Amino acid sequence: MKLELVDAKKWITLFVEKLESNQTILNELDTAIGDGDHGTNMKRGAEAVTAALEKKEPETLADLYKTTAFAMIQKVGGASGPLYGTAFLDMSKAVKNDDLELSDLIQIGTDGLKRRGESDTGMKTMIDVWQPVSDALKADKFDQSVIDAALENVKGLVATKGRASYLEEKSKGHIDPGAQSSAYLFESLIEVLGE
Amino acid sequence: MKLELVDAKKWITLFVEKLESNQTILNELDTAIGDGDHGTNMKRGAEAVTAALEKKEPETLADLYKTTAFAMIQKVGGASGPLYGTAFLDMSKAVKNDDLELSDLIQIGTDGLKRRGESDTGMKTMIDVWQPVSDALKADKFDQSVIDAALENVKGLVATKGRASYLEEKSKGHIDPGAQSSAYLFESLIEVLGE
Amino acid sequence: MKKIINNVEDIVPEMISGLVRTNADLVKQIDGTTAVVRNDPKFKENKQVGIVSGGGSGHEPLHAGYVGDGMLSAAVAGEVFTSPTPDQIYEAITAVDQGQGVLLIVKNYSGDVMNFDMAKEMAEADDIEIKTIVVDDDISVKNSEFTQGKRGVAGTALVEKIVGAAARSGMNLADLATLGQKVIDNIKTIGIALHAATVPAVGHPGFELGDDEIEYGIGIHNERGYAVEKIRPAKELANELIEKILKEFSDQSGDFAILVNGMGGTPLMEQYIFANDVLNELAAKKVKVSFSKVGNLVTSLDMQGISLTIMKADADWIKYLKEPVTTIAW
Amino acid sequence: MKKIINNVEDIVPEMISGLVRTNADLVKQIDGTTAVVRNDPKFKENKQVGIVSGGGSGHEPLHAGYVGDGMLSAAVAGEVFTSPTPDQIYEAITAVDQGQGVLLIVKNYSGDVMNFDMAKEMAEADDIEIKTIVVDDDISVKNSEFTQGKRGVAGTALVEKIVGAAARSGMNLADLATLGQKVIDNIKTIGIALHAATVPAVGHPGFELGDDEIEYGIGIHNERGYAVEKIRPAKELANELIEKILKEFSDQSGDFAILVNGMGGTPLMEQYIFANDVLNELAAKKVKVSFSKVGNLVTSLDMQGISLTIMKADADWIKYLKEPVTTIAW
Ligand SMILES: Nc1ncnc2c1ncn2[C@@H]1O[C@H](COP(=O)(O)OP(=O)(O)O)[C@@H](O)[C@H]1O
Ligand SMILES: Nc1ncnc2c1ncn2[C@@H]1O[C@H](COP(=O)(O)OP(=O)(O)O)[C@@H](O)[C@H]1O
Ligand SMILES: [Mg+2]
Ligand SMILES: [Mg+2]
Ligand SMILES: [Mg+2]
Ligand SMILES: [Mg+2]
Repeated sequence: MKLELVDAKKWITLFVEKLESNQTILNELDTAIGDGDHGTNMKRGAEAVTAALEKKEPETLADLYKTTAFAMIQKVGGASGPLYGTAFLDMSKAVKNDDLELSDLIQIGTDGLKRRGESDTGMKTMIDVWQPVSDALKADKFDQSVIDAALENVKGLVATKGRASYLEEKSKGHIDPGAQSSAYLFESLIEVLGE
Repeated sequence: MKLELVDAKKWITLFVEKLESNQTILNELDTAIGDGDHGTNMKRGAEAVTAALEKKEPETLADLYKTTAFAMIQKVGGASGPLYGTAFLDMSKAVKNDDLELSDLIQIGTDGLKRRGESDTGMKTMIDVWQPVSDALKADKFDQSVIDAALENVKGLVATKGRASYLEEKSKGHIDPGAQSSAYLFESLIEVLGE
Repeated sequence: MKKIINNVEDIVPEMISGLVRTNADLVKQIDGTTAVVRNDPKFKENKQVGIVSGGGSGHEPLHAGYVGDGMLSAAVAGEVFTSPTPDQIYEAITAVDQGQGVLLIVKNYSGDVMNFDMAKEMAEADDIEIKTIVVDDDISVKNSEFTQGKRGVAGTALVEKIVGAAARSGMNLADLATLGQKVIDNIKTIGIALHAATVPAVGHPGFELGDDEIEYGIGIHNERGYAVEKIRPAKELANELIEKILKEFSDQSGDFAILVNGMGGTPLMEQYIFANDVLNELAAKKVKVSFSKVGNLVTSLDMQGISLTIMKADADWIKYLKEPVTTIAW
Repeated sequence: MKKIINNVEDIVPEMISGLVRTNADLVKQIDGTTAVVRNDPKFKENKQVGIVSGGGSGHEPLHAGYVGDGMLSAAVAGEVFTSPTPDQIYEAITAVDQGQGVLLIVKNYSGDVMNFDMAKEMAEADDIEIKTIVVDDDISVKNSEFTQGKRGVAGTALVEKIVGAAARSGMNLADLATLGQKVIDNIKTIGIALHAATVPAVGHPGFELGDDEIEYGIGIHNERGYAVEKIRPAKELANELIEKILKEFSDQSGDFAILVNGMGGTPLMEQYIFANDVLNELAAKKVKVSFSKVGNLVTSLDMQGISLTIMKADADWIKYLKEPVTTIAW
């Protein structure tokens, strides 16, 4: 399965909409186990992505992901800026290869996260959503239940990367804010694929 | 009427006792129209007076008042320290004259307050208790009702000296903290005279 | 009340002890007092008129934080919000007199005025020449012959800086007193509080404000102000205070200095935002700002709030304000 | 939430604007960024290795308050509690490079580390030599290969002072990085909060504490600590923190430096009282304190609380700490 440009645009648009409308939830999740700003950070990124896409309509998938990446890198800051930025930048480079499957694309984004964050699954980060989604896409079993299960799993983990890791055991029982924003990303993808 | 040394000692002892047990009330009065420390200031003075009197038993009335004055001047600070200090210092000097009536003594203390504070009756200060007490003593009509009336009068005044004057009209309706501590002084006197 | 203290009665001596022990190259404590005096080598080398200030504690870094070459010679700390006693002030005076007399900088409160007055009388008995200037920069209080008059607030720091620099330059006592009075006449301050201070001995805030209320015209001892209103954007607060203050100056040409002062519990972030708005509005009004300073200079314990001080300044005063100084906190 | 601000989104640019406009002789803003760079004449005259730090805002005066001769060359301010972006850090690097390379001082947070890393990659593409040191002085967090590791907190100010002074003295980039790392390895900090900070975009305190409770081991971004307990006298708090910190040093002989740091909403009065208790306890334990500093150096918005930093120091480091410096806030 591959994503057409028009669908990919919808995907990103839905994502930034969800970020804007769920700022408070993301901040609250981050207040519990981080520093309370993940919603604000992603909202800033969302606005920057919207502005960049309006300024210049992307003509290729590579363009679209690169514009998204640059907006995130330059406007989000924090941990999530370079992470989302790196994932989309790597996806932008890879998507120039016409044969790239959607499942490969997401795996490449996931690998970008792992490289930038020096991290992996099981550390209670956004990677714990990206990797299961990538796996499900490969197995052609991607739906909402994958995301729900990933979030449920993240909730039970003890954080070992990012601010939440300072809380050690106490980080258990909370959804990681970056995992939640990534859930919005992939829920947007489901909406696009379901059409 | 004159006060014997033994009675004067009782007077001062009762006064410092009342100051110690009414610290909170005086602080609260001062919180309403001042800076909330009159009780703490007077408690510090009370402890200093007690310590000084224990250290060296005064042998004359002049000694007693001077010891009280010095303790107040050195330990109270704020506005009330120099005021009570000056009143007792002036009383200490004057009491060396054997003919001095109690009413004259209190008037001399009152005059000391007026000099040090550059103030007079009607300004919502401790003077509004001292002067009526002095007047009543002169007229041989000194009892609790004089103090009650003075406090009632003070309550209705607008402050024009001390911190309470910053509140202008809003200072009305509150008892001046210095007037209240002076009321304790003269209630102690009544207890001594009543015996 | 939650405070990092031990016994309430030990607050001031322990604070002064902490201050002098962590700044031993700058200041030392005068034995048996809670007064601090310069301890830098230049103090003995360059003789000058002594500059002594002081007052109740709770306004840190005022005054002890301003002791040093080019500012105060000594500072006397009273109990919290309570004027120091005459004997302590007298000790500070004698510790700094170098034969050229001593200037006392007093904030206009009954207690301070009376205690410094008694100390002055004591020092004069030792033939030390003394002059006193009384700072009364808070324009939220009406000045009238029939009241205590205006309070001394944040502008005190500017007075101490200017007079201190002038004293270092060799100015004599009479001229320093004249300069100080002229400076005081040209300083206007007004403050707002978002949350009152908690006096340790009292244990709760001096007054209560609603979740969206601020009090205009507060003093530095929890004295209430002239109005309680809903909080507004920093910009509007700045404009309101500026308008109130500028009314006090008949002439708005020439140099001005500003001080944006945090009350103790308000972070620098908000102070800089407010300062930015102040500079915008003064620029719009064509008022020339030749010196500006931002920070917790004259505080009120843990009060949340801010004050704005505007001074109409001679070129000399601006120079004195800008001169480097070696103190804990300027 | 009551704060003296305008729009939440404008907090950082307005704050930086207020800071540079009120300190124009010391610093200037880099166009199109919220980074500030030295603006004193010596900056151009005496060429040296550039020292750049930065991080989320809300810790003022860190870092912009430490830009000046003998400390930082530039500071980059991110959004509140949010790492600045690589493009802004890159601008700061290019603004201060004088051909001798640039040292980045980064606090150990995922975001800071990643964004400074991206900026380093960008600057290296311009052939600017870059080294990075990562401050991780907060011992309330366990250090392990499997976590983010310890956080960078108040000790950062000491690192910036020592490395800044060494850079001014002409030390080269490689030696500065080595020195900085050695300093970091010898700094230990632990903090307590009486009241959490309110992030403006969030609008309420990060966590709630009871009227008599304090939290041990908090970070500077409202990160909760390792224990909530009833508040105790300053003396006991000092002893508790000292004991925790001294355990980290195998050798308690030689020189030590201490920093008592206010978190933003705690008045100097309490900081000095606490410092006094710290000095008492260290004296009792025969630990030699050769440098001490007290104040709001590395804050957390309006958090009420305090942190204690203890550093085992070489004689050289003490000298670097004591050297005069021309910054807004050191
Ligand atoms: N090293 C890392 N690897 C992967 N993800 C990380 C890492 N560090 C942080 N994250 C993710 O970033 C999220 C926090 O983002 P955000 O709150 O915007 O940044 P900050 O932590 O700087 O405030 C976390 O919830 C987590 O998902
Ligand atoms: N100028 C004055 N003349 C007479 N009494 C005064 C004057 N100023 C203050 N007082 C008295 O002092 C009292 C306040 O004392 P206190 O609270 O101990 O000192 P402070 O005002 O310095 O905090 C007032 O209630 C008032 O009675
Ligand atoms: Mg966050
Ligand atoms: Mg009082
Ligand atoms: Mg008082
Ligand atoms: Mg953050």
